[in-house]
Amino acid sequence: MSNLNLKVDLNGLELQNPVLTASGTFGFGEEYKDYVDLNRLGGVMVKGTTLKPKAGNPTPRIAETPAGMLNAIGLQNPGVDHFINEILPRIKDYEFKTIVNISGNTVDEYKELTENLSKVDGVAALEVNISCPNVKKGGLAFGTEPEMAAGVVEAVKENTDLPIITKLSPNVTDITEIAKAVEEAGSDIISLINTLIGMKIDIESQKPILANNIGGLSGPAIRPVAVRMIYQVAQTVDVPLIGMGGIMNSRDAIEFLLAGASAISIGTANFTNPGVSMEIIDGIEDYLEENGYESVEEIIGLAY
Amino acid sequence: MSNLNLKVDLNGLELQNPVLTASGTFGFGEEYKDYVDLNRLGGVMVKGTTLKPKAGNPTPRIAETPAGMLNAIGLQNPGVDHFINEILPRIKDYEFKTIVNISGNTVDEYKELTENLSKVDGVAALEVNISCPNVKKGGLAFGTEPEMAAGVVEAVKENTDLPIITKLSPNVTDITEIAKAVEEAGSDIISLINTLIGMKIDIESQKPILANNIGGLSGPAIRPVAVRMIYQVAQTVDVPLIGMGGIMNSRDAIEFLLAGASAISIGTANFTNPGVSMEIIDGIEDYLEENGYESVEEIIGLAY
Amino acid sequence: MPLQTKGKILANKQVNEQDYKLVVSVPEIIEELVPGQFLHVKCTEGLDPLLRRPLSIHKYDEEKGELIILYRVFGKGTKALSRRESGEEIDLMGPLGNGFDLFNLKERIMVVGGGIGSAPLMALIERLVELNKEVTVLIGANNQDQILCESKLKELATELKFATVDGSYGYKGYITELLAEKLKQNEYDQIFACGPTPMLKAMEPVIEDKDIDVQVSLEARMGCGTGACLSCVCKVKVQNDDGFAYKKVCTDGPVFNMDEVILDE
Amino acid sequence: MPLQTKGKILANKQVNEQDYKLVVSVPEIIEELVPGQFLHVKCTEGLDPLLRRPLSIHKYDEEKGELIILYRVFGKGTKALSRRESGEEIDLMGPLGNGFDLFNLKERIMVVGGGIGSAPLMALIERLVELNKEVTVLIGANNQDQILCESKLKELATELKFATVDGSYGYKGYITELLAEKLKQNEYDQIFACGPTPMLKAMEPVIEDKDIDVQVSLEARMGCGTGACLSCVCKVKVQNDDGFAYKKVCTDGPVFNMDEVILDE
Ligand SMILES: Cc1cc2nc3c(=O)[nH]c(=O)nc-3n(C[C@H](O)[C@H](O)[C@H](O)COP(=O)(O)OP(=O)(O)OC[C@H]3O[C@@H](n4cnc5c(N)ncnc54)[C@H](O)[C@@H]3O)c2cc1C
Ligand SMILES: Cc1cc2nc3c(=O)[nH]c(=O)nc-3n(C[C@H](O)[C@H](O)[C@H](O)COP(=O)(O)OP(=O)(O)OC[C@H]3O[C@@H](n4cnc5c(N)ncnc54)[C@H](O)[C@@H]3O)c2cc1C
Ligand SMILES: Cc1cc2nc3c(=O)[nH]c(=O)nc-3n(C[C@H](O)[C@H](O)[C@H](O)COP(=O)(O)O)c2cc1C
Ligand SMILES: Cc1cc2nc3c(=O)[nH]c(=O)nc-3n(C[C@H](O)[C@H](O)[C@H](O)COP(=O)(O)O)c2cc1C
Ligand code: FES
Ligand code: FES
Repeated sequence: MSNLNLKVDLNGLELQNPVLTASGTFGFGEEYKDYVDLNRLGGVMVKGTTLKPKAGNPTPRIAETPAGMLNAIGLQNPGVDHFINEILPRIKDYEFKTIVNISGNTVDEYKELTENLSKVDGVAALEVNISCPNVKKGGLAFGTEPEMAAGVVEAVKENTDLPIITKLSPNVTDITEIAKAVEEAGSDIISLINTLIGMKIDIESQKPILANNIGGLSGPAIRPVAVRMIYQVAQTVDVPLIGMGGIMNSRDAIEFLLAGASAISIGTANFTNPGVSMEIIDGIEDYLEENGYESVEEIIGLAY
Repeated sequence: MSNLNLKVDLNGLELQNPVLTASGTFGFGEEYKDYVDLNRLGGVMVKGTTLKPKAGNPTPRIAETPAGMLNAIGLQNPGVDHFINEILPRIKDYEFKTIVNISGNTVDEYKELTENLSKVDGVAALEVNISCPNVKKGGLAFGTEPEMAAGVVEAVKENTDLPIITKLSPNVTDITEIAKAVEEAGSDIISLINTLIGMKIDIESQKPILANNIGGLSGPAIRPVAVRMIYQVAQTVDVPLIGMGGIMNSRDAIEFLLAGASAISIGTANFTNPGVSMEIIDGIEDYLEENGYESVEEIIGLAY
Repeated sequence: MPLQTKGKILANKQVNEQDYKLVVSVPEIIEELVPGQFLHVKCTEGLDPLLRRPLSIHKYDEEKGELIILYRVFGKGTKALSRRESGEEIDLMGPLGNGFDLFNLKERIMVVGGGIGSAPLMALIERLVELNKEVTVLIGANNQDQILCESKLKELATELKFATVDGSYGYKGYITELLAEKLKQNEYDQIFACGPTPMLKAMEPVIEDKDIDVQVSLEARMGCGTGACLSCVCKVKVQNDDGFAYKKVCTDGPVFNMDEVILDE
Repeated sequence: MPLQTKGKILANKQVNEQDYKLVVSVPEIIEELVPGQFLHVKCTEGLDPLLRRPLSIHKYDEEKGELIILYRVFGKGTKALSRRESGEEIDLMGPLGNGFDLFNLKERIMVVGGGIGSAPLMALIERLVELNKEVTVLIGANNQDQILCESKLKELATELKFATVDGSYGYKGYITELLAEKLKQNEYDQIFACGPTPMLKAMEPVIEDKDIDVQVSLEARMGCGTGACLSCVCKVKVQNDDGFAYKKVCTDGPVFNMDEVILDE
């Protein structure tokens, strides 16, 4: 495996390999230190961070569905100051790139989050979450209207030199339209997909299982939707994509690369198999080697 | 089970029970005569029918996905004349209600289909498919724009006395907006959901598996999305809903009724278990009985 | 008449590196079977995988009410099937499809099987021998290990030849090369063939202008197995604008006349 | 330190109508276990079900490297688990959570278990006895059939009482009624409890103003088991605007002080 090149350069965000972990599913990385060699990861997209601490939604917050799960965590997080002062110092010396997933209720909140996070050392990029289905105000709406999405991205872009990644919601009629809008607004990278909005009802209690009624559907169930959207967006925009949605193993990860993602992020699979990210890095290497490639960049977008 | 009332009246379309089979998954009913007692079904929504015969898409037309499948049949069908002259006479004496799923490339085609099918005996309702993702022209676009959707529905409505059902696409930002539009345009019933657009790539050949590249995702994987959309639409419109999307057994069917569907339709599950529709009728009866209900209508929409 | 039924697994034994033999007791399904028909098998309970898998009837015993399937572990479904244990129930649909046409049997008959495609041919050959036909059998495989039912074939076939891709047994090379040779040596007026599509396609130029009735059993990705979903179609020659129409492998097939079909790929 | 490891199933035996005992050999996972810790178990290979299931360590044998889980078949995951056979591999994460706090043991100790909640209490009681404590044990169940490990409990407990909802064994009624009676008769300064949330909730008014250190083990729907996903939170009392904050059952628990938590539902 010596001379294989796994590095990817995502429009300025350089990763030692294309394997990241998805926001909300891997904590701040350290939660998984017993299960994986964190230093081998390309990047960790940390839990969605807001300006003020958030308590999150009442429980139950998750429900299992066929080949998937619903979550309505409600962005529980300790707030950006706590992240900067307490958490970042603990994780910033790992080899992985720390990418902070930010969520706001207003454009001003995104701006302030950006300013705060751009002042400190150890943040490699910002992932602008305009797509979280679990916050009542703002959140989702930003991600479903091209103009609003662009507005958020512009505000973030103006206030930072960090590469910015915009995370798209799949709950839209035309994902390429939003992708174009955020690209034009200056997003350096696009990540997709966030969760599909779903619901499960308990036929005994006759009520929705989640306290929040609706939640975000993730896991292998949504993979075909994710692959389709990446395939479409990759052919529409020029910025690199980070693909996610139901990746469970290296075969799935390769499917996303072939569809046009320059890197991939692992979410729900971490729950099923905490060591999955290591297996995926190894599996991508094996695939490249077996098929005579020298670098991972050679296979990006081969499916179209 | 004697005095349980399974009948539902969907705004004029009366069904002996709320269990139908979904268009494209149950042929014209007769394909399943060896596996089920067709006379017990509430209704059969027959294969998508077009004005002229259609050859459909090249193969492969299906691919399996986690708890789901992709299809890109491409509306292969013998055309409306053949349906009326050859098939309808064979199926019209069954007890189930024959609902014809119609697809056109233009509003005029929908109009003509409607006229032809309204002249004959044995058609109980029309299901207007404005959401098939597998036809290149028209099809999908109709289902994603409220005005266009309304336009089709009006054209159909003006040309028939049959109850009309509009079938919605889930591939939209706001399903309630489309639902309101088709209700105002005169749709008597709304059915949802059609398939989500998805894709699968073979990492060996490095190409999409389906000859059509993209296809429609169905099966239990999409159930949470379907339940959520029904829950939302049921609280937005007054017309009754026929719910579908990943129903595999009577528990799932009941989930849809609780979410607000007045009847349910079974798609992919027919492939997994050809006798499933009978089991679902029995299971709904058992549930009503065990929980002390007298009619199925009592449980519709209990989850909100 | 096809049925959905729960069979009981009597045995599920590995016969070589990739192939398994599944014996199921199914009192109901078994009348009037025609060689070449298949079952649509739910490999596991539960949703993983979701769809059934079409598997041919390798052999059947009407008296005992037993069906035998010979299958190769290929992907998720067949892998799951290989984990099933005797004593367990298994959900089957069948018999499906039209099987080989045995009403118009000719005299000089050849049977050609490639890979796991030989599985349904055993029932066919047995039936042909019952009908007092002499049968030449050509079997192709990747290697010797994958040759199935050799001793039984020796018993039944008038002439029996093997081809292996790696040359570990019989002719070294593709079965179609062996077929070409055979057709040069002797005359045949009927061929029954089952194997992967590329094999069937490679047979076409070999047979081309000869006056032989060739029946081929096709594979296709199936949804329903009942003719409802139109997943499994293959092209047949018709005179229309397209030059073809689609027929369903599950109910119009899986056996077609080679003349009739257009093999893609 | 928690690990992900593949254990080997040594036995998976039904012990009554709904409950099973799973014995797994896991050389790696077993050092420094604390009673009350749990494993996050992948019940099947494949995607159905997708998530792991949290199951307590019922007993463990450090020398043999064996873990025992006692589990009740409840839904999809535990049903799938009950079908696993000895010899198979099983993917486990653990030991997880903080277990019962045994550093501040009091003198008059009671252990209260409800339903399958008694499972993790066996390891605890064994340890307490090893530490030369006298332990009163109250066990609640729906009926006699569901009472687990009775003979072992008889060996270990200084005092042992049962309550069954249907009255088929011991006190007829809820375990909390028995608890109330017991607390009238004797004084205790420490209680360890595990059972369904409604049972724990019903204990609150019974204990209320008494000066007893009560440790409860909570249940919650879990995603990761590592503290990353925030699925499994429970409310703890804090002085803020909400009057509570969320803590993670998987890593901050599953054992909490009853004083500290707000039991919902
Ligand atoms: C009429 C008929 C008879 C058959 N008889 C036999 C037999 O007797 N023994 C045997 O070993 N195999 C037989 N096959 C092939 C067998 O159906 C496939 O090998 C099997 O479906 C592969 O499933 P999988 O889950 O292992 O592979 P996967 O690749 O995981 O399957 C994914 C999907 O593709 C479909 N698929 C993949 N390969 C094939 C294929 N070659 N043909 C049809 N569908 C495919 C599967 O059914 C499934 O829907 C037959 C196929 C047909 C159509
Ligand atoms: C720390 C801890 C220790 C436990 N120890 C044991 C034990 O030793 N023996 C035992 O039999 N049970 C134990 N349980 C409960 C056990 O986890 C559930 O019964 C099991 O998860 C149910 O899964 P299922 O697939 O059978 O049910 P399903 O209803 O199909 O599960 C659906 C989802 O809900 C979750 N869920 C359902 N019920 C519970 C529950 N009561 N607690 C937590 N999650 C639930 C499942 O994990 C799954 O994600 C414990 C729970 C926790 C949190
Ligand atoms: C429990 C949970 C919490 C999540 N929290 C966040 C979040 O805070 N911010 C965000 O952008 N996405 C969040 N996501 C979405 C994931 O990052 C990812 O986009 C999605 O789950 C699809 O990937 P998967 O199918 O691999 O899980 C969360 C997902 C899960 C399952
Ligand atoms: C093979 C296949 C063919 C289909 N053809 C049609 C069609 O012709 N017209 C239509 O409106 N919907 C069609 N559908 C969609 C189904 O009617 C249904 O809306 C969808 O599959 C969701 O339900 P399910 O998850 O229960 O399958 C088809 C679905 C499948 C799987
Ligand atoms: S498999 Fe459905 S029509 Fe053949
Ligand atoms: S289960 Fe994920 S934080 Fe506890």
